[in-house]
Amino acid sequence: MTDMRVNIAGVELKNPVMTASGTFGSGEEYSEFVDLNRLGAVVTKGVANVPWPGNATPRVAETYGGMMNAIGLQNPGIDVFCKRDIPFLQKYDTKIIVNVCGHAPEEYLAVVERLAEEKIDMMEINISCPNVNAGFLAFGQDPKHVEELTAEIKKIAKQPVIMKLTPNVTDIAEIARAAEAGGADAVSLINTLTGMKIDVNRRTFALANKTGGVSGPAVHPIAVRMVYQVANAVKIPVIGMGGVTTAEDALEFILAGATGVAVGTANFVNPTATIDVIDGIQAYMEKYGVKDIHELIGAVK
Amino acid sequence: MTDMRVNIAGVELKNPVMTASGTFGSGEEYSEFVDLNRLGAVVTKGVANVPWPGNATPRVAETYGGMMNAIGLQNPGIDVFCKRDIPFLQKYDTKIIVNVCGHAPEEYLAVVERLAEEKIDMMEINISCPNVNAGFLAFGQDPKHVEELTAEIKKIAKQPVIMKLTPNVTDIAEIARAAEAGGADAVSLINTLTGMKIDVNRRTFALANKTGGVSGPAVHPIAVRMVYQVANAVKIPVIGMGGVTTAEDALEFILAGATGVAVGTANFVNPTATIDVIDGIQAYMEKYGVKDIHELIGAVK
Amino acid sequence: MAKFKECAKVVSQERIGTGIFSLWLQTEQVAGEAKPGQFINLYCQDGSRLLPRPISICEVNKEERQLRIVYRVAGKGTAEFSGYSKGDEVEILGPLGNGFPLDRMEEGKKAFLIGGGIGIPPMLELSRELKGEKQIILGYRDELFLNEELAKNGTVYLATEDGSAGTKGNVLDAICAEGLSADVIYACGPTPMLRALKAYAEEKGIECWLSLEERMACGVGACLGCVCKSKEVDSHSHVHNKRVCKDGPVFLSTEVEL
Amino acid sequence: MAKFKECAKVVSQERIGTGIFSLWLQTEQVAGEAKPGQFINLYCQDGSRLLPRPISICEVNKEERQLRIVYRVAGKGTAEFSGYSKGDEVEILGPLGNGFPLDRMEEGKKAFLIGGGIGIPPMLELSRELKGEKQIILGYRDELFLNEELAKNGTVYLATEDGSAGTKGNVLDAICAEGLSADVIYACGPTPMLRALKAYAEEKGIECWLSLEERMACGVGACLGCVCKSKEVDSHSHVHNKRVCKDGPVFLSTEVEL
Ligand SMILES: Cc1cc2nc3c(=O)[nH]c(=O)nc-3n(C[C@H](O)[C@H](O)[C@H](O)COP(=O)(O)OP(=O)(O)OC[C@H]3O[C@@H](n4cnc5c(N)ncnc54)[C@H](O)[C@@H]3O)c2cc1C
Ligand SMILES: Cc1cc2nc3c(=O)[nH]c(=O)nc-3n(C[C@H](O)[C@H](O)[C@H](O)COP(=O)(O)OP(=O)(O)OC[C@H]3O[C@@H](n4cnc5c(N)ncnc54)[C@H](O)[C@@H]3O)c2cc1C
Ligand SMILES: Cc1cc2nc3c(=O)[nH]c(=O)nc-3n(C[C@H](O)[C@H](O)[C@H](O)COP(=O)(O)O)c2cc1C
Ligand SMILES: Cc1cc2nc3c(=O)[nH]c(=O)nc-3n(C[C@H](O)[C@H](O)[C@H](O)COP(=O)(O)O)c2cc1C
Ligand code: FES
Ligand code: FES
Repeated sequence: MTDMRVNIAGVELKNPVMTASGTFGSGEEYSEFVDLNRLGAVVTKGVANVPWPGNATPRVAETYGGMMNAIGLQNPGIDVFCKRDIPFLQKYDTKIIVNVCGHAPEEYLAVVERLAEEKIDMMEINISCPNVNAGFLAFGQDPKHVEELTAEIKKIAKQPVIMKLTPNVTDIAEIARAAEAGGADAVSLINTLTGMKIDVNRRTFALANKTGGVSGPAVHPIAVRMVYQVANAVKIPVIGMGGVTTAEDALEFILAGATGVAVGTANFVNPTATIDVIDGIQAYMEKYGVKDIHELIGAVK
Repeated sequence: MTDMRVNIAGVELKNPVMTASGTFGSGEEYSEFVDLNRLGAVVTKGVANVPWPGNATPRVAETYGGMMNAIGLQNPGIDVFCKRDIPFLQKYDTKIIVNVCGHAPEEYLAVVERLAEEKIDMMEINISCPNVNAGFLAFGQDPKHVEELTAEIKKIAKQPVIMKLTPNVTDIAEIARAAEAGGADAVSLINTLTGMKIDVNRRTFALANKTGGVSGPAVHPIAVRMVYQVANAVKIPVIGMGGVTTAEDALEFILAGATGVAVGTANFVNPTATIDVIDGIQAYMEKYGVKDIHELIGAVK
Repeated sequence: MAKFKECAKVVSQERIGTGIFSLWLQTEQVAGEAKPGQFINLYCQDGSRLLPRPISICEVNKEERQLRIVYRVAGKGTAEFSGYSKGDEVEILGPLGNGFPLDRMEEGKKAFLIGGGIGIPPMLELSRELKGEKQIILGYRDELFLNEELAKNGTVYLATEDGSAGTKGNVLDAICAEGLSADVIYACGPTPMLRALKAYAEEKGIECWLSLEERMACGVGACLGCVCKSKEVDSHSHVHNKRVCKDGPVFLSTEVEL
Repeated sequence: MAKFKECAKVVSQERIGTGIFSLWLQTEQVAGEAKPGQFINLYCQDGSRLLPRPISICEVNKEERQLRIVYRVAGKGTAEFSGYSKGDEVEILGPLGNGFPLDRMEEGKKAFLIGGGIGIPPMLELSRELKGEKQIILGYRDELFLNEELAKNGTVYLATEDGSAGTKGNVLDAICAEGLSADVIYACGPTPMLRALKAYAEEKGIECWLSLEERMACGVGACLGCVCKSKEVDSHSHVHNKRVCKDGPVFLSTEVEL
C-alpha cells in the first residue's frame, strides 16, 4: 500500500491534494461531481470581514493554455461564511482551509479573530490583495509588509497560518523568507500572474477591470520554478499550485519540494480534476514502488 | 493605402514587425522561408565581446502552450559577428538591430564600442543576464543597475539604444523608468519568464540548466499587461514581444501602446510567422479603414 | 437537478445558415435531464482552449437521449465545433442553469416567446414544452433560421433589421405592428433587446423571463465569473450579484438590472 | 538543399509493432528533395503542443512524392500522430539536416548500416540508395520491426537484448559474433550505442557516420537549442558546438564528443 498522508503544520491530510482558493467555492457546487471526503483539504474562496461585491463583468477571459480572472474577491463576508459554508464542509471527512482577504491589516485581523472559535483546520492568507495603506502594490510584493502582516496575524490566530504568495515579484524566495520570519506555519504559491487581454476587434479590454490574474497550465512552469526556489529557501512546508491539471503536473511540484498541491483552473475544465490527480499520484507511486509520498517530496534537487 | 511605417528613435521601419532576438539567428536560416526585405527589422541573437559556449543540453523543452529555453547565450563573439553576420544582413532592405549581452558592464561596453564603426541601425541591450558583480540577480531586476548600465552605454553608443527588460520583476514600470532616466532611446519587453520543468518519470530537470526562460503564446497576456504598464509610464517608444503568433497578438501590443512588435517562438512553429503577422496587420487596417498605424498605437486606454 | 460530465457523440451536423450550425449529440445522461432554457458546456478538443463554451439547449429527444444545439461560429471554439461530423466525440457538461419556468403558463394563457438572433435556439424546445397560446416573435438581422421549425409549435411573427421578412425593425416593433399581447414573456437574445423587453414588460405589468448571457468559466456556480446585477441583495452571494450560470440564466426581469 | 513548410496528407498509417507506427505522407515538395538520414518536423494539431517533432525519413517515393516515417509513441505528440488516418492533414517542414553521405561508398566496398531501436527507420532508405555491400545490423530489445523490409536491400544481422532473435546482446555483440568487418559505418540509435560504435570505429580506424538526436526547437539552425559537442572549434559557432538539426544530424564520429 502507498502512504499519501502529509502533515502540514501539525494537520494531517489524507493526501497532498487540495482545491485552489476561488476555484471551488466552498465545495458545494463541485460536490455533485467530487466526493469531498477524498480530498486532502478544501480551500475555500477568499472571505473578508464584510461582504465584497467584486468587480464589474466581464470577469473572466480565456487565454492561450490558460485563463484570466478579475472576480475582485466577491464574497458574502465572514459572518455568512461561518454560518453557512463552514457547517457545510464539516459534514465531510476532509480538512478545511479558509482563505482570507483584506484591503488593510485590520480587515485581515477581523476575519482571523472571527475564525478563532470556528472548527476549521487552517487558514490561508491571500496577500495578493492591494494594500490600500501602501499605494498600488499588493501586500505580498513587499517583504516588510509580508513579515509584519504575518506576525500580526500569528499573534491572534488560533489555527495554523499559511501565507499565500503572489508570483508578481522579483524574488519570491525573499518574500517566502519574510513570511517565515513573521512566523508563518506554511506558504502556498503561486497566486495568479497579472495579465491583460485586449479585444482587437472591439478595441477594448477583455476584462472590465483591464487587468486580471492568469492561471492554468500556461503558468505551470513558472509556478514550478517558484516552488522549487521557495522550498529551497525556507524550512516551513510549501503548498504548490498553478496549472495543475494532471497527476504529472502535481508530481512536478512535489518533486520540486511541495508538501501539498492545489488544483484550481483545472476544475473548470474537468470537474473531477482533483480526484483524477489523486488517483494519478497513487498510480505513479504504485508504478515506481514508492511506498511513502515523502520519498518524492523535494526528490529532484 | 495603409501606412505601416513607424519611427523608433529616429530610425524609420517600414512596418512595426521585427524578429525577437535569439529566435531568428542573424536571419540566414529563415531567409529560405522569409523575404527579409519585408521585415521592419531583424534583431539578431545576443552577441558578447568574446565567444560564449552556452549551456549543456537539453537546452529546450516544450511547455503547455509555450516553450522553455536555456541556450545560455551561445554566440561566436563580436568579431566574427561583425565580419559575417552584419555583412549578410546589409544585403537586405531592412533595419539591423544587434542584441548585446554581457556578464559585467565592461563586457557590454566592449561590444557597444566595437559596434560604433558598424553599419547597424540600433542596438538592443539584453539586461536579463546575471550580473556577476552583484550576486545572482540579473542587471534588469534592479532599477539602479539598469539606470547606471544604460547611462554608461549611452555615453559611448553611436547608434540608438534599446534596453530589453526582463519580466521577472515586481514592478516593470519602475525598471522602464530607470532605463529612460539612464537615457535609453527605447525599451523592449518582455524577455522570457524564468520557469522550470521536471521530468517526473526520470525524476530530473527537463533542462540541463534546471531553469529556463518561458516564451510563446502562454506568456502573451503577461507581456501585454507589462507593455501597457510601461507604455503608460515612459515617453520613449516601446517594443512589445512575448507570444506573438498572429496579427491579433501583435495588435494587442500595438493597441496597448507598443510602437514595434517582435515575433519570437512563433518562428519555430511557423517559419513564415513574421510575414503572416505583417500581412494580418495590413488586412486588419484595411478592414477597419485604419490609414496610419499610429491611429492604433496606444488606442486602448 | 443532477449534472453530468460526459463524452457525447455527434449524431449529425448541418449548416442551417451563414455561419450557423445545428448539431445533434448522443448523450448518456444529459438529455434525460435537460429542460428548455438550460444550457450545456462544450469543451474544445484543442488543448490551447481550456474554457468550456456555454450553448443553449435547442431541442431534446428524451427517448433517444439526444440533444440538439444551434450555434453561430463566433470564434475559435465554435469554429472547431463546426468541423465535427458524425461519430466525433465531444466532452460536455450539463444540463446547466435553471431553465425557463414552464409552470407560469397554462391553457388559456397567452405567452410571448421572443428570440433575437442566436437567442432563438432555446425557444424551440420551450415552444414544444410550453402550454397555452404561443406567440413566437423572432428577430433577425436578415437571414432567417429555425423559423419554420418554430412555426410548428405556435404562431411565428418575424422582425428583420433590413425588412426583408416580417416587420422591419426589432421584436418590439413586430409586437406593436401586429398588435400582440401576452400574459407571460419568455425571451433570449442580445442585451439591448432584453433591456427593451424588461422596460416594456414592467411598463405593461407583464411577467417577463429573460435568459441572460455572460462570460463564464466553471458553469456551475463556483467561480463567480458570470454574475449579473440583482435588484436586491442576493440570498446566496449576500451582495447585489446573481450567478448567471447557476441562479440563471433565466431571471425574472424585475430581479435583475441590465 | 531547399526546405519546405507544407501541409501533407496522410496516405496510410499502419501499426507495425507495440507502439510503433508506419505513416506514409503525400507531400508536394518535401519528398522530392529528401535524402536518407534527413528528417522532417511534424507539427501537432493540438495548439497546446507548439514545438515540432523531428522524425527521420524512413522511405521516399519520389515519383509519387510520398514520404514514409516510422515512429514510436513516446509522448503526447507521437500519440496524436498515431491517431491520424487516411486523408488527415499534417503540417510538416523538411527535408531537414544533412543526411548520410552516400558518396563514401562504391561498388566493392563494404558498409555497416547499424540501427538501434527507433534508430532503425532511417536505415531503410539508406539501404535502398547506398552502393556496395550492405551489412545491416539491427539491435532490438525484443520485438522486431522493419527487419524483413531491410533484408531486401542487404544482409540483415539481428541482435536482441533478450536473445529472442539473432545474437543475444547489442549490435557490437552481433558484429563480433558474426565476425563482420566494414569500410564505412552508418549508424543511428541510442547514445550509448553510438558512443560504443565511435570507440569501436576509432579503434579499428573505420570511417563512421553517426546520426545524433537532441531536443530541438527550430529545426533549421537558428535557435541553437540542439547542439552537440564538437572536437574542434566549429566554423559556424566558433565554439565547441555543432547544431544537430543543421550541421547534422549525421556527423563523422571523430568530429563529435558523445
Ligand atoms: C447561457 C449561454 C447560452 C448560450 N447559448 C448559445 C447558443 O445557443 N448558440 C450560440 O451560438 N451561442 C450561444 N451562447 C454564446 C456562446 O457561448 C459563444 O458564442 C461561444 O462561447 C463563443 O466561443 P468561441 O470559442 O467561438 O469564441 P471566442 O471568442 O474564441 O471565445 C473565447 C472565450 O469567450 C467566451 N465567449 C465568447 N463569446 C461569448 C458569449 N457571447 N457568451 C459567453 N461566452 C462567450 C467563450 O466561451 C470562450 O471562453 C450562449 C452563451 C451563454 C452564456
Ligand atoms: C533528428 C531526429 C530524428 C528522429 N527520428 C525519429 C524516428 O524516426 N522515429 C521515432 O520514433 N523517433 C524519432 N526521433 C525522436 C522523436 O523526435 C521523439 O520521440 C518525439 O519528438 C517525441 O515526441 P512526443 O510528443 O511524443 O513526446 P513528448 O515527450 O511529449 O515531447 C515533448 C517535447 O520533447 C521533444 N522530444 C521528446 N523526445 C525526444 C527525443 N527523443 N528526441 C528529440 N526530441 C524529443 C518533442 O519533440 C517535444 O518537443 C527523432 C529525433 C531526432 C532529433
Ligand atoms: C476564478 C479564480 C478565482 C480565484 N480566487 C482566489 C481567491 O479568492 N483567493 C486566492 O487566494 N486565490 C484565488 N485564486 C487563485 C487560485 O487559488 C490559484 O492560486 C491560481 O489560480 C493558480 O492555480 P491554477 O492555475 O491551478 O488555477 C483564484 C483563481 C481563479 C482562477
Ligand atoms: C531560443 C530562444 C533564444 C533567445 N535568445 C535571446 C537572446 O539571445 N537575447 C535576448 O535578448 N532574448 C532572447 N530570447 C528572448 C526572445 O527574444 C523574446 O524576448 C522572448 O522569447 C519572448 O518572445 P516570444 O514569446 O515571441 O518568443 C530568446 C528566446 C528564445 C525562445
Ligand atoms: S461561470 Fe463560474 S459561477 Fe458562473
Ligand atoms: S533546433 Fe534550433 S538550432 Fe537546431
